[in-house]
Amino acid sequence: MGEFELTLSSLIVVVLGGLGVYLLLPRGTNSSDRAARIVGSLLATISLVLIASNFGDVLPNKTNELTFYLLAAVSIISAVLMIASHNPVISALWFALVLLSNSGLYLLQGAEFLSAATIIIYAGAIIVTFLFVIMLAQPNGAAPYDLHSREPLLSCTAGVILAWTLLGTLHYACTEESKPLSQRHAGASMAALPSPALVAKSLEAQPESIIRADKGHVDNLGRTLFLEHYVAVEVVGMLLLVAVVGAVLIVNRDPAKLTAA
Amino acid sequence: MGNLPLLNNYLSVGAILFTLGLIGFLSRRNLIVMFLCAELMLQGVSLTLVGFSTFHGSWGGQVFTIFSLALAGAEAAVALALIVVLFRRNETLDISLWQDLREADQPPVLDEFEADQLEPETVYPELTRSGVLPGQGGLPPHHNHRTIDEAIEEQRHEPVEVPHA
Amino acid sequence: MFSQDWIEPLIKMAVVIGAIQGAVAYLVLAERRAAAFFQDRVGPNRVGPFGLLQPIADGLKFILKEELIPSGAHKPIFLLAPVMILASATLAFATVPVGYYFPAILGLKAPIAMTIAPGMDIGLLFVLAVSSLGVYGVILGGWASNSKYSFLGGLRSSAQLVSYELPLGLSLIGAILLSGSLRMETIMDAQATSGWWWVMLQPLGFAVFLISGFAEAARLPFDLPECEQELVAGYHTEYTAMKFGMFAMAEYMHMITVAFLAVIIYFGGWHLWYVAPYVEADQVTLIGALLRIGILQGKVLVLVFFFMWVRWSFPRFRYDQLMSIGWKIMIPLGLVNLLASAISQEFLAQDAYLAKAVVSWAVLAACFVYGMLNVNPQGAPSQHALAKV
Amino acid sequence: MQANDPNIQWVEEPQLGWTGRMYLTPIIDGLTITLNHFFKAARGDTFTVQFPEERPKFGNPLIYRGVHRLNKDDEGRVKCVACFMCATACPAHCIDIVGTQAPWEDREKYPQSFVIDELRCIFCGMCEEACPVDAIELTSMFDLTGASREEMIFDKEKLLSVFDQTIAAEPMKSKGGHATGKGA
Repeated sequence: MGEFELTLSSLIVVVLGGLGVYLLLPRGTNSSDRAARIVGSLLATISLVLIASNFGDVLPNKTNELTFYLLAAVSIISAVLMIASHNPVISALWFALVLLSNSGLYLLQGAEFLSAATIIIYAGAIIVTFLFVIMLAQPNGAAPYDLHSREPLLSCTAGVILAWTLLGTLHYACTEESKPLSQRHAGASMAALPSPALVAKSLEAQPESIIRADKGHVDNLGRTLFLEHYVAVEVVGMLLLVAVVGAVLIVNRDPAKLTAA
Repeated sequence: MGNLPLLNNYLSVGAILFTLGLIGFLSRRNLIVMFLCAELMLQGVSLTLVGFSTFHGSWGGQVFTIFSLALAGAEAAVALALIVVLFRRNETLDISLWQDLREADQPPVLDEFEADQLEPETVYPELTRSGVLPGQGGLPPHHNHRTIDEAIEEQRHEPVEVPHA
Repeated sequence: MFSQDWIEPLIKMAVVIGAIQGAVAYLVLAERRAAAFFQDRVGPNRVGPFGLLQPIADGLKFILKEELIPSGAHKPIFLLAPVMILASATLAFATVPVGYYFPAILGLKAPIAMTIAPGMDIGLLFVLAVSSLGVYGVILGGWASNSKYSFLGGLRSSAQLVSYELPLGLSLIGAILLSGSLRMETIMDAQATSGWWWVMLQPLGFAVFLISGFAEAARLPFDLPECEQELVAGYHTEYTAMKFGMFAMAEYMHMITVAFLAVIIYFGGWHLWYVAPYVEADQVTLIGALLRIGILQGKVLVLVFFFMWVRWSFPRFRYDQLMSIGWKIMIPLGLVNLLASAISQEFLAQDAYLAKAVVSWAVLAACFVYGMLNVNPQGAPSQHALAKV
Repeated sequence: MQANDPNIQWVEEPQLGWTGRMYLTPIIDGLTITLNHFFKAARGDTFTVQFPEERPKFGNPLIYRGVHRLNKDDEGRVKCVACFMCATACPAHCIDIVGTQAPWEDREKYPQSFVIDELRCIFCGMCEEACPVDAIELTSMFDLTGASREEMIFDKEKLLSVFDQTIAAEPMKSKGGHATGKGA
């Protein structure tokens, strides 16, 4: 029975959130009255708080925990506002905020290089280029296609189902994991914890011991990247080159010629 | 090795971001916003990968995320180029105008438009342009109500003989 | 709660932010005096002795002026843009060391690192990342003003800033390879222990860094964001009073950041031969610590003076020239420098500094010769040649 | 003028030397020039004049075009004969004269009122050129200030007082005591 209650409670939470997002999505100037948006944001907030109450609070220390909640809340709220905003420029800005808080979350997990790289590449270059295009393409006000979303109910339903699957499974597995092995349901575990022997074996299998405890984070990441994954690095470099050449070719084509052909 | 509730937290945030990106991708109609939603999904996945990487104490997840960053850069370049080309053709970013790309046997998606009561555009007062119309030696005195556009329009109907310089 | 972990960063933050703001105010005065001297004038000398109270008068004027918000402006973003640019400029100082370690004072545990966030493994990347966020203030300030001049100015300057981030990052990689770390403290230590400043080992990298730094800080000859003769005032045309002051302050902070980076990465930071040699962190005396802070700041001031000097010496580039310098000259030069330093790092011993210096200066000379052979001796085609055509 | 006109003298641009082609010498030259100016000014050799304490020097105060004055003749009478030449010549229309019968024998008219709006004046000196009796002249007074617009409209008394202030430093351009408007 525990299984059912768990999944039901997470369904309720997720449906609340989905309803909130549905009410927040743009649906024309006539129907998007203030009340719907207020109710929507209220529902979404309640759902967020309920999800957060299921979070485990076993973080290394109180400061880290507070920072995590703050960053996660900023990230999720900005994501909601991003898909709900009428103006694409504002959407892009909310996405930039999502990126910033995500890079904070990376930093909290010790992935320093990633957090800096996310800011430099995503927030510093990609979003700025997108802002360029949005501003050039749409200089004044909201366009009709930004004021109406397509099938908001159906897409929210799809989202609810996906979120329920993901969050319900996570919640369930995490709850089960805390039980002793004998009381668990079959297969109800999310953590395939590698055994120490397995770790030692995988380290031995590598051409040289690449992780050095005395070196810093970036050093170790670089060693992993360029010793273990060097082929992938080359391939990604090639891909970037191809993408740049392709982008230049696509944009430089004369649209008049294309239509004629 | 990691802390399971901690991993659960990060996975939940990643899952929520992914779902929100999905909802946005399905429901928004602006090409660029749809692209941003796809990037949002990518962010959710990246968060998940980094969470697993920390949990397992391995660098694999982070390395994978670095690759996905590079891929996002490539993707953004190409997608932006495509969006610019599409925008040049139709002067709009509406995805619904590209329905002729659908499969032959699929019916078109009809987007219901309610009649929007858009705010009237701000009307700025029309000022008389200053300056001298070329070839005419200036506007007649006290002719304040005729703008240069109107003058040009008049000129088009009754050609003025321009004296040789 | 009130452990050193909390108090120490708070003190450092207060000191650094206060010092930076004060430095910005007085550098504006210094720049005005220097500009006057370069033009055979005297400069502001009325407010207080030698005009030393001029920054206070300027600040009062900024605060007391009327705040105008244009009609049709996107108000929240219009208000947010200067905050964004100033915040990113200030935040960049979080990992920039302002000196060497400090001995124990006031009962704090020694040695105290002279950085707000010491031990950040990605120090240099953090500075680049955070200062790359400043472009949001530029582009949004231009867009939200609802003015075409601001908008065009914002687009131009953000394109410039985004373009010059690439050569800036590329040029630094050579120095990072030499030091083997992204942490600025380690980079300075590496120079101090070897006794070589990286500018001697990385002349090409330094040249690319300096030119890109001029462009990133939007200083003449690359001050396209502002260029008052052409663009009204660029992206901050519609800004008044303190909001305009925030843009101006952020611009100055960018210049100070670039000067700090150049000193720390290429000019040895606090190191000066015989005067301030390398010592262990816990061996620093109070006088030694103060001396090292002074040396670092003195180098920064010299570099800032160089920025002002260049401003009055060279004319501004055209926008297309700016872009082609960035993409067609600076990025290839950065790549050449990266390749040369990677090769010499791989095939020469870690401490073969003389050999590395020879290699890098040879590469620089080769670049110059290549450039010389490819430059038209008359510069642009002459009028006579055009007339013949 | 055609491009192949034989009278055109074509000037070839100087060729860059090999250091110039590296852009090295031009850069160093530029920096040296500005640095020399910097040190020159830092030693105190500037063009700046500390204005209220220090008066600027003119090359020739007699040809400076500052505030107007109305000249007096030897008997202390206004030299003007109210011929309106200056008002006619004035491109800014800032001179307003009311002429009336002169109380003296040697001239027919004299200005009952003579007003110059110094805010409208463009200090072109046409009035000075036009005056047949050299009655109106422009002095080298340049620091003209006032707290209101009315204050800047100079009437006859004020213009004559300008004469009293400046006559010591700047003598009249033509001597001669009496008006010579009639016939001369």
